[in-house]
Amino acid sequence: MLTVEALTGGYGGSQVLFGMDFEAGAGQAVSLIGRNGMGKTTTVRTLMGMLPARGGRIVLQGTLLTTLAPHAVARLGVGLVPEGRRVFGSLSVEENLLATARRPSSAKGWTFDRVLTLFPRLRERRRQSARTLSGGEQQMLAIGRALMTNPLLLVLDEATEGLAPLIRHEIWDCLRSLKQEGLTIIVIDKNLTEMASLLDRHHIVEKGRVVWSGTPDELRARSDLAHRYLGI
Amino acid sequence: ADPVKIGFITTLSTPAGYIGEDLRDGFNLAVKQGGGKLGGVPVELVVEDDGLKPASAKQAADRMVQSGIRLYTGVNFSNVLAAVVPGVTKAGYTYISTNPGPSVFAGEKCDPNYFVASYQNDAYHTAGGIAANELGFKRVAILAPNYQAGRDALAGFKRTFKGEVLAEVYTKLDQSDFSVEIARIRSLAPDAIYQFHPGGAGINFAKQYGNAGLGKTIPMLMPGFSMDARMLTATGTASEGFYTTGIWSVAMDNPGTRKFVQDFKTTYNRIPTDYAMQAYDTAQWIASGLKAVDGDLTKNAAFRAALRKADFSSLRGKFALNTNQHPIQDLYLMRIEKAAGGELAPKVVRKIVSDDRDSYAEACKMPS
Amino acid sequence: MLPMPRNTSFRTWVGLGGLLLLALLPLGAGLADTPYAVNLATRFLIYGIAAVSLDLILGYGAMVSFGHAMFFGLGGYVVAIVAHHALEAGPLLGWGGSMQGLVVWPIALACCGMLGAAVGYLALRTRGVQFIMITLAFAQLVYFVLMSLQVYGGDDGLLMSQRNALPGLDLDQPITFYYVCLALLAIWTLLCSRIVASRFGMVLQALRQSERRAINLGAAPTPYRLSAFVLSAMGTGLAGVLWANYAGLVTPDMAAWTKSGEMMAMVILGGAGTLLGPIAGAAVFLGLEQALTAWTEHWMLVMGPVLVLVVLAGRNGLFGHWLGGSHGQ
Amino acid sequence: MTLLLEQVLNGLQFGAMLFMLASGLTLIFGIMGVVNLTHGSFYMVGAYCAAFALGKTNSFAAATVAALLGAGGYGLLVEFTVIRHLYQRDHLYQVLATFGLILFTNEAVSLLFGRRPPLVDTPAILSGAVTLAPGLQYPVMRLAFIGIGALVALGLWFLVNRTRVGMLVRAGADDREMVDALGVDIRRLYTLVFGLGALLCGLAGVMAAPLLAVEIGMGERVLITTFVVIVIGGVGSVRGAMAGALLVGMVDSLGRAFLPSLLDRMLAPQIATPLAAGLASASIYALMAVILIVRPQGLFPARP
Amino acid sequence: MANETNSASSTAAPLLQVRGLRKAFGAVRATDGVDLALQKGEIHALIGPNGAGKSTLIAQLCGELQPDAGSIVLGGEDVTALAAFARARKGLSRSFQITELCPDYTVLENVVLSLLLTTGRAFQAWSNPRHDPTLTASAARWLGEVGLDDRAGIHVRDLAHGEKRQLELAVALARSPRLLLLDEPMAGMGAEESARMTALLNGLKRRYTILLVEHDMDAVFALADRITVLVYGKTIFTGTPDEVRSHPEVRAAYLGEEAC
Ligand SMILES: Nc1ncnc2c1ncn2[C@@H]1O[C@H](COP(=O)(O)OP(=O)(O)OP(=O)(O)O)[C@@H](O)[C@H]1O
Ligand SMILES: Nc1ncnc2c1ncn2[C@@H]1O[C@H](COP(=O)(O)OP(=O)(O)OP(=O)(O)O)[C@@H](O)[C@H]1O
Ligand SMILES: [Mg+2]
Ligand SMILES: [Mg+2]
Repeated sequence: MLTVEALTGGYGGSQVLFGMDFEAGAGQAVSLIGRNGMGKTTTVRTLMGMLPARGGRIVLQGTLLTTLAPHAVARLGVGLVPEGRRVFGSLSVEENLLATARRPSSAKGWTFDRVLTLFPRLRERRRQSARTLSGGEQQMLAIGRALMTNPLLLVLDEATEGLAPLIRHEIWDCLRSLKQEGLTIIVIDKNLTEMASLLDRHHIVEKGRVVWSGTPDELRARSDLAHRYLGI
Repeated sequence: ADPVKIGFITTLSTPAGYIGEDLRDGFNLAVKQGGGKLGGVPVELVVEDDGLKPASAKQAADRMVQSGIRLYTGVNFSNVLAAVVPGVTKAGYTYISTNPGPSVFAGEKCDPNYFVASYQNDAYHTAGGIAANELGFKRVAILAPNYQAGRDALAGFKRTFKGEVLAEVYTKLDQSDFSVEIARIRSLAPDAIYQFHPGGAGINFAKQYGNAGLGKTIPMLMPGFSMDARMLTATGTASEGFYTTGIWSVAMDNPGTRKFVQDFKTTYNRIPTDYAMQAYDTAQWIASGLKAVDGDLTKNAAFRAALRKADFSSLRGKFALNTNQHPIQDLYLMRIEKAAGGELAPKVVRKIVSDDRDSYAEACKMPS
Repeated sequence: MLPMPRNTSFRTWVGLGGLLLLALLPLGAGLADTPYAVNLATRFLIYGIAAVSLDLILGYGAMVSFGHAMFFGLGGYVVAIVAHHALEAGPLLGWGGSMQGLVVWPIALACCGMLGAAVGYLALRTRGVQFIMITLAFAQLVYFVLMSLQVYGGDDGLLMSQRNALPGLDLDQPITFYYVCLALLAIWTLLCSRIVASRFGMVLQALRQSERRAINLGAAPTPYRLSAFVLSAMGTGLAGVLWANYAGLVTPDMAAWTKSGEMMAMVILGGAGTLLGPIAGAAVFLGLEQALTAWTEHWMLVMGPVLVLVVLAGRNGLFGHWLGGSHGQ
Repeated sequence: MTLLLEQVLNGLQFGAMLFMLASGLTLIFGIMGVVNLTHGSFYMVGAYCAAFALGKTNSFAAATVAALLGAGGYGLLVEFTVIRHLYQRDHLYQVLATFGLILFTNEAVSLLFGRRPPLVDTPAILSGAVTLAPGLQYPVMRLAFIGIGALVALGLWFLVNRTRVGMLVRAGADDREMVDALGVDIRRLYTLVFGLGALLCGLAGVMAAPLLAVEIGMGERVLITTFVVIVIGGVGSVRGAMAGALLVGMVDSLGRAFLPSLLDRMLAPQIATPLAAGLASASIYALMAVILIVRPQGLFPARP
Repeated sequence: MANETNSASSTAAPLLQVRGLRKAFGAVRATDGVDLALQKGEIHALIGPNGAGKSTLIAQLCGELQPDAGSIVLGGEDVTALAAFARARKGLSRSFQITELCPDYTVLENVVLSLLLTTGRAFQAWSNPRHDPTLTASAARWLGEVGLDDRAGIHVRDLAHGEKRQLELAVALARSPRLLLLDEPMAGMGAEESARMTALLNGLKRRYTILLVEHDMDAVFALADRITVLVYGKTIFTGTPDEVRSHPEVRAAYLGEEAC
């Protein structure tokens, strides 16, 4: 589905990515984990075309993404839940969901109603402007907004930040069932244990490279890795 | 010898730029007809745009004074003139006004080095009052923008007008819509109105007045520069029948004017305005002075003496100089009518003032 | 390991270098036999003072005042009116007027300070675009007042036929006047740069970057912003005072919105939030205008695109990047 | 009484004209976040194009098309070459760049069309007056102005608040990059909306041309007033622009109409006349100052 | 000035006493009669589902929002009507759930700013606080505490999200506040940093009085002396971590399976 090869990139004068390599097969869920400031978000931004790639390749279902503008990447079926929520503050909850929505390809796709059923809280707040939502509500909205584009590949950058435990569980459950429906998922998150049942593969990112990858079980078995790269 | 340099500071940018353009072109036409010479002396025009900003004009003048230019003209607005003239005359150099003649410099602050080729600012308005009397208007409404020239205009009109002023209306300086004032005029139903609005505002007023149908029922009287040739083309038929006062008109029947209008049209492809005529006259006047000193402006006293004689043939006919070095001339009442070719032009109705001289000259103690 | 604001010493050197250059300018003009250059440079200096003042609030406080010309106008009018009474019109409210700079100038600055305090107090209730517009509104009010001051010439303005006197100096000498302006500019810039780097300045800039954070750290926004605004008003008023002396003429268009726009253009052109940049910006703007008007009457056809290009090319004006300004994104 | 009614209509008409300019500007300025001083220039370009086409074809319909195409096209060009690089920048830079564009446009127009203000006559169908009430005749042209203003208001309100384009534009003002990352070509969208704003200016230009002088600088003359309208109404909301335009139109017109006689009755004429004139000049600025002091965000801000 | 609480009274009366606090946004009752008491030196956690009103409560405590009803008493003084900056001067400090920092300042400058605003000499327009050794040394020390010492000279706008979260905490802590309000300080931090901050806050226990809003239950249970649970603007329970863990209503409304 998605292949990232030897990707380099960064901001202005400073290089952040030094050859990222990973892939996510169709219907798989993979993670990028690592300490703060190691380049996870930078990878996502480069993937989305929000930052130029300086070298390497990103291929989605045979299409080269590295030269595309963000909206073109998104239209190929990549849905993004960005770090820090970034909901549209002056739009209402409803407008946030509808503004960038795209029609589902199948009958089972995401609709306005289905998102509101997933997050009943949002239904209560339908007409409220997104700026005044609570932190967690904004996070739900950001996830819902990405789902409404009916993506093939969902990228979640710290999507559970600020969510109450109960909701977090619901989201993991939901992602599991999405995966079953064939969605490909990339997660960046710190809750290793909660993610474990969803993921096929972890990728540990250190200083702009993937330094280790393996299944959640393998990671659990290697406590030295967690200690060395994740500080646990 | 090097050509005599003439500092020509005028407004070329801003909407009023067309006035500066006509001043410059009118002056240049005279130079061109003289083959690059005025009075047989080669001249070079140093033109600079003041952007209608007094401070910029003063800058330009100071710079030219320091670079040794001794003769100046071109300014088209009173407030700009007020900024330029003192610096020039203080240096002992000559300024000849192509257009404004503010009262300060006509009275107490008159100066031997300052001449006016056009008119004293009040002339058109006092003539307006007289014209209103002669046309038999008893009750009039008068309008002008709320700034110095506007207030002076209405004061000038009231000085000679004998009837009743129903309303004295001051419009906003940058106003472009006059529907409110026009409605008020309609409800007052005066015999006539006298209004003075320069440039775009004048066009707007005339257009809207005409379109509101008042042009036919309530005659409008205004100073000539409030409806110059260019404003006339932009106003179109709405202006038919308006009365103006002035010192000259393209339709004036004298050989100088016929030739001037013809030459101007062929050279610049448009009809000259009064401004162009004034600048042309200024050039002829300067020519007479330059000839007398043979282009040597360091002979200041001789140059001044020659200018005082005003020994040139003005397009408007009579032209003499008062003690304050402002013109003594005739003023006419005109009416805007379709000429033979179908185009609109002010046609002289009659002469209303002979040998008009301004009232400030008495206050002027001209040192010689 | 103290991270100092980058370029501090570099900026000091640029400042000193510029000062030296300006100090030598009359000499050079004398040698090159272009005495007019001194006059022109005096103009740069005067607008430089205004630009620095505007930068103080615009670059460091994010208070985009679109009405600063009102202080420029007021400062000028105060000295011109006092001179008018002293020289021609007889006493004003029982005071005979004065031509002493040391008397009149502080009065003018005080007037500007008071106007600044009043306008600032009201305008600072708003932010952003509203602030831009409300300062503009007040400037327009001042403009209309000046226009309607019939006793002082209305829209024709008021001539100031003689310059103010300073003890021991003959301001009628262009070169003396030039050095007075230069000294005032240097002192004012130094003062402003101290203020900007001070505790006060640090809080002021914090209020610009994150008002919410600064308030929750205990900073009351209005006192900081208002003080800066008043200071800036006085600085601009000083420029107006000098301008009246320089030009010998004050006109209402000193307070017109286009003048405010030009001042803003100078600041941005030179680099907002750098203090030195705006001085250079003033020189570039005026110099360009001067050169282009002398070259062609269609000078705006060139000037316009130049301004656009400066914005498109540089992130922070012509010199902002180079001087390491704090403003701009 | 009819005089009062007529003056109210005049206020309404002035308001309609202001609204046409303000609505486009509020889109660009309030919603897209660009302080666009060039807005007045689009209006001027529209008026000049109308005058030019009218001179060539003598058809007001052609003039209208020319004005819309000219202003809209110039708007697109300006967006494409300059404005598109400024969305992310501070307001300051937008002010400077668009200030430069004003200088350029004015000079370019005067070079292209000459300094002579061209003539635009009222088209035959819109000339003349209708009797609205006994004794109250009102020019058709001005009534048309009011009508079209109302139509534009409705259309825009619908576009901004009820369509997806409106949502996306508002979303873009919050976070451009995110709109893009969610699959919408925000650049193209913004270009089009900017063009729409310019198009409205062209409409105002062609409507105003028969009433006003078509001249260099006609844009700046209304620009400041337009900004005043927007700020009074609350930046970014069409409803606000509407309210602001009507308020400013009314205050300005009624102030000019009735202040002089009102003051005349209370004061000596030599004081009353200049005072009334002065007050009328400053009235809209005073209005703005008062409104901003009481409601710093304006009457109907888009984002409270 | 910040820590001059009268020790005799503080043992008896709580440092912060909130009574009957109400705040509604239209029909939404975000804070619906909240009572809360914080003893000096305790870490008091506030948990609850998303949108329960935690941030709204903090906003009212720090003075950004004016409550509709109720009172807030800090150290015996009623501060309900005080503006936010005035409360900050009385020793209140907060961190933001959504980072609020000065992006054009360096990391160190952000902390210096926080410190200099506690000195009461902030309105001084001559000396440069960046050259003040006491300020910079103290700021550098706090950066060390949160693990940002090697980032001191970086402009905040160039920091990664997690690093900003660390700085957010440093800025709040550096002021040695009388009362510290932390709104989800661990959100956005990695596991290592979370653990590190937990340790740091643990070290500050007894010296600082902290109201902690956090969804990271590991941190909450490790740190809190007492926990208050807020649901739909109402406090449903206050107790020790163990009591909360086993409270059925809390588990249903908030924790889900977490507590097992
Ligand atoms: N806008 C920016 N400009 C310059 N440098 C940046 C910018 N954003 C991030 N960086 C730097 O890039 C590096 C990687 O940042 P990135 O945001 O990718 O980290 P991350 O792995 O997502 O961390 P976190 O878990 O904190 O979100 C960091 O060192 C950071 O300082
Ligand atoms: N200005 C406002 N207008 C309308 N509703 C608001 C406003 N501010 C907050 N709310 C609502 O009040 C409720 C409480 O919000 P608050 O931010 O306090 O929640 P929270 O407990 O901090 O949640 P989280 O854990 O998700 O951050 C939310 O439902 C929110 O949508
Ligand atoms: Mg990240
Ligand atoms: Mg919260």
